[in-house]
Amino acid sequence: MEDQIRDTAVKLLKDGSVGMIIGYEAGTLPLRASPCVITNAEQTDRLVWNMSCGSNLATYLPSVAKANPDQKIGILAKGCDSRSILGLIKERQIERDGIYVIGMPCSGILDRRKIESDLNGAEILEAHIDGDKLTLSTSEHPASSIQYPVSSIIHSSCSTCQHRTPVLYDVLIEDSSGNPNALSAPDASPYEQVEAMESQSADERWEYFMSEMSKCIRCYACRGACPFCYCTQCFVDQNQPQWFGKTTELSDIAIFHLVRAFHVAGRCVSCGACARACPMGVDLMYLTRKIEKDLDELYGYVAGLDVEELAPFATFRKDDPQEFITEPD
Amino acid sequence: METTPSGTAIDTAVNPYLPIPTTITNITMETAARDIKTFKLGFRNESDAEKFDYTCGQFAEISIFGAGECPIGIASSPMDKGSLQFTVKKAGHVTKAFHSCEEGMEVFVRGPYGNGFPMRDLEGSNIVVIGGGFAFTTLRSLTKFILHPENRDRFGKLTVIYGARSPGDLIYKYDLSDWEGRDDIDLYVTVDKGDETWTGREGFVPTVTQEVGPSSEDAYTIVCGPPIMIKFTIPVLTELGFQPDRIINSLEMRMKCGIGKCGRCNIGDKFVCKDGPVFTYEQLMNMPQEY
Amino acid sequence: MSEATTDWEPRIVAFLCTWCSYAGADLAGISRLQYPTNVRVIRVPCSGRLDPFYIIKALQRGADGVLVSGCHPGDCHYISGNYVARRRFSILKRLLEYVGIEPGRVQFTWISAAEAERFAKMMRKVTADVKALGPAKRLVKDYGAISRLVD
Amino acid sequence: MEEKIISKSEIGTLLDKLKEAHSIIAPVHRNGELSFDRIDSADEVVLEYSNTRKAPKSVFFPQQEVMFAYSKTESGTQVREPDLEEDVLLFGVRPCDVRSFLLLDKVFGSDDYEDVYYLRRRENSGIIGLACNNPRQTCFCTTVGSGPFNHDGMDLLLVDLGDKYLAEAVTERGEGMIDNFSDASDADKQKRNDIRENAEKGIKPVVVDLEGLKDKLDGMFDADVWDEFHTKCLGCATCTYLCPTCHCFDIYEEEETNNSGYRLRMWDSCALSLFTLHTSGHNPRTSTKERTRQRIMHKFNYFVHNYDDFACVGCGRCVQNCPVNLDIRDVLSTIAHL
Repeated sequence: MEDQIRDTAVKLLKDGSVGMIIGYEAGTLPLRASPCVITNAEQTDRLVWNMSCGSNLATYLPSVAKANPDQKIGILAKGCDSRSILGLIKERQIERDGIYVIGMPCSGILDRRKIESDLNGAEILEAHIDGDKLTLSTSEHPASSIQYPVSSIIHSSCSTCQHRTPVLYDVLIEDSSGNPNALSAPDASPYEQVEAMESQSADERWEYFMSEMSKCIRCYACRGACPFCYCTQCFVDQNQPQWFGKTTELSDIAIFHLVRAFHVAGRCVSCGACARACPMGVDLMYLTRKIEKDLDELYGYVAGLDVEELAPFATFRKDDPQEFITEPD
Repeated sequence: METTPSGTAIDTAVNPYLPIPTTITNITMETAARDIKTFKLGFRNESDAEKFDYTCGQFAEISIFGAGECPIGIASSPMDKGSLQFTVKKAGHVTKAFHSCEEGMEVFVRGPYGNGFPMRDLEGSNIVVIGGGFAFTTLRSLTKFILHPENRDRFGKLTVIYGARSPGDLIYKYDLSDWEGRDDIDLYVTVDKGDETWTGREGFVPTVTQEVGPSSEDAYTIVCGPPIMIKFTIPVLTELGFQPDRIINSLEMRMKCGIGKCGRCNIGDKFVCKDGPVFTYEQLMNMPQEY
Repeated sequence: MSEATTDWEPRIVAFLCTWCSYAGADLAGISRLQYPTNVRVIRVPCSGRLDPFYIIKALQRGADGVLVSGCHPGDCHYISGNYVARRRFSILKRLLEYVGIEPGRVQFTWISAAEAERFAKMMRKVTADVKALGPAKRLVKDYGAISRLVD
Repeated sequence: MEEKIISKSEIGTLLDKLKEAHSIIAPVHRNGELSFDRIDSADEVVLEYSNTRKAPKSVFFPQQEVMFAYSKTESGTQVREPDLEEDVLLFGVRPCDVRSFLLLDKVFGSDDYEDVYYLRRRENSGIIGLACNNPRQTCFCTTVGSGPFNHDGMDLLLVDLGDKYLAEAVTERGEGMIDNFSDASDADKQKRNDIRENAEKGIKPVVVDLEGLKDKLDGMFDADVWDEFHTKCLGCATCTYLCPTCHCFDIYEEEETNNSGYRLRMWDSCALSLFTLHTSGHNPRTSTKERTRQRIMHKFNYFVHNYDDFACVGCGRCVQNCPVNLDIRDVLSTIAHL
């Protein structure tokens, strides 16, 4: 697939269809890929595609587009990324004509943290993926290798993903990953994690929420990684008045995450980029997926699929459910 | 043998972050828009007044408990013992809270901070003070200091050019009228645009500076004002023969600690709070343009 | 809960839209209807004006319960403010309950300018509900955690 | 200085003894993360580890601390300072992190103004380091003037010899801690030397020669490279918050009631836009470009001007944890090769 990406990139850059391409380059560590912007055909060798391409590149689009108003911008997009791009078009942060989407069929992104915690502190020295098999050598056992079925260590955002093929693209790269999971949606309910949580007691959910929140160091990597956190000034940075506490006291942290989740409600496509960006491994999708499920359930709204459909909070139906309204009697 | 930490005994009894108590003894509304006030603060404890030994051009961190802290240039002259004056524009949340304070209320202060104007260099020279708008505060401190009977002889000719947008925006009108009547200061007050009552000069500070044409001989000029004013005044001064090391500026930056620790006000390796806020134009030319 | 049986009285913040619910409260007052004094009313232009964050902030800074009330659907002074708000509140309430906030803590209702009796009843109900729940503990700012750093 | 042998089973005994006189802070598992925290018992201490995700700088410079509490009364406002006199012993700290304390000392203990919050905690602290037998791929301590067995700033350095530790006293205080243990044999010392050599070799060849880097950066403020480095930066504070040497902070007011509250200090980061935003709305560092430049320049140029050292200990935390793998080693080697 990398060859096809590079060929496409060379062609687009050479014939001037795009001025630059936002893609991924090899990371400096095993199981890492790093976002990059290339501007000429000679740089296309840098482009890679693998199961570590977990950043949502759409995040860069509004600022890159603003900085390069006269150029068309090429971008690699997985299913989730393409849904984010669609959302950004819908919110008029970018123009459809200003971008060229190279669609990537995706068989899921690895959950590096899951692997790391499984390795219990040992360092990954080398990693290799072949079909459904991930082979690692680690600092603990440099000589031997550890194997995982890829499907067992796929990120939770991907294991329930319904849109592995981009919903919007100008060219679609053919899948040759050999991964059986590619392109087909899983049988499981898209909201199975939320449903599992909902079946727990309120106390258990609160406990889980607090234990996740206590990990947060307020670095705002989640915000940085999110394509929809493009506000010029984030609500948490408004200081006249200072509505939001910036401390690491738990309620301040929890409220930041609740409000952030609410701000991306109806926009978040559950790409999981926030969760993967989080250095402390906070389960950020705990909140966003719940909202996603409720919007689907109550209003039949799924983000990032239809550029014309009004956002769920921008519209209403007179017969919207209102079972939550208290009747005094 | 190494000891941890390196260095000798540290007097941690003194906490530079602890502000000292003062009481607001007087509040003067300076502008017609009612957005700039001068607060006079009296020290609660006499020993604090002794310790708060400052020079012109320094600033202090003012605490309004409940709102926070912010750096404000000291507008009083070091000759005014026992009290401090700060001229504050209502802008952020601390200054808004400050503006809502009344006489008799408590305000906390720590400082003085920053290098201040190079008084030793200024002594014996002619002084050209150029100020624009609200940035006149520390220049007022300097002017008052020079005009003090004990000091006046130690400085040469004093020229003050001060401009504001409109007559209502001029601050320290009481000082200006006092200075008007003196013969040991050449005062030029200008406004961008006058109103029906204005009989004085009209015109932007750079233009007026050109018209006044202060001599650069044996002179230092101290220029404070909005960036746009500085930008157009510097060429005028250069033309008048002021060398970059004799053009003195005072910078503003977002600050928190005021003592070179918190890391946000640096321009290159210089901290505006500690190594500044006063820099010569020569220094600024050799610093990154990041302010 | 033990607190609920003692003298403890909950603090409840009620965000009322100025056109219907606040007028309903007014009418309740004029009509001398009795309702608990636990409720602190904050008047807002429209239930649609309410940033969900106000509700969370109220909980954080010491409200044991929050009530939001607007015009009945169809009666909004601004035509559709309460319809838009209804979606927002619906999602917010589910989210808050999901993380573990008790359902009775945050309530939403519609009260018209003529429904003084409904207003009084609603206040009684919310107060009773919150009383039964006891003091709010979740999402409340823990000043103890901060003061422990100094004392 | 003395070199003693402590068998692994005796570490508990040593800790228990030290615990009588000090609060011990050591690597422990907390909420799924290995981090430095006060220990309840010696059993929870983890010494088989490469390094913690969060740096132990927080022991002396916590992410959030109360500078003072205030309460307004009829007779004036009362201010209460925290009591920071605690006899803390850090146990099992890696040499890179210990070196970070020496750098922070320069900032917080500089002659002109002394930062009492940091210094009061730091003053009485004891430090038992743990040599780094197996450096990670991301380690580059040797590039920035340290090494996996560097004992600067420690009272005692422990070297894991497999079934036992060789303890090297660095200060008299350290010596006092190991008085009762038996001397290391020549064979032990030889083994230590072998492990050390191996560890030093294990650190990837110096990615960049930092000799002359400061001088080079002197003229690079306006260089074109800054247009490239930042393009992938998300503008988050991960690198700075996890960095053992980053020390920028915010001062923040927390009002509890109308009459009382706290003045807090909290970590802040040059990577965040609010860091330099003026009240007027002007921001001298408008984008990730200026902020990335500030981070690099501060560490490898400004800090050298002011404190004659790089503000980097080569721990590799920013390399491992950057959400987009913006690798500071690449940045440095790009600059070095310009």
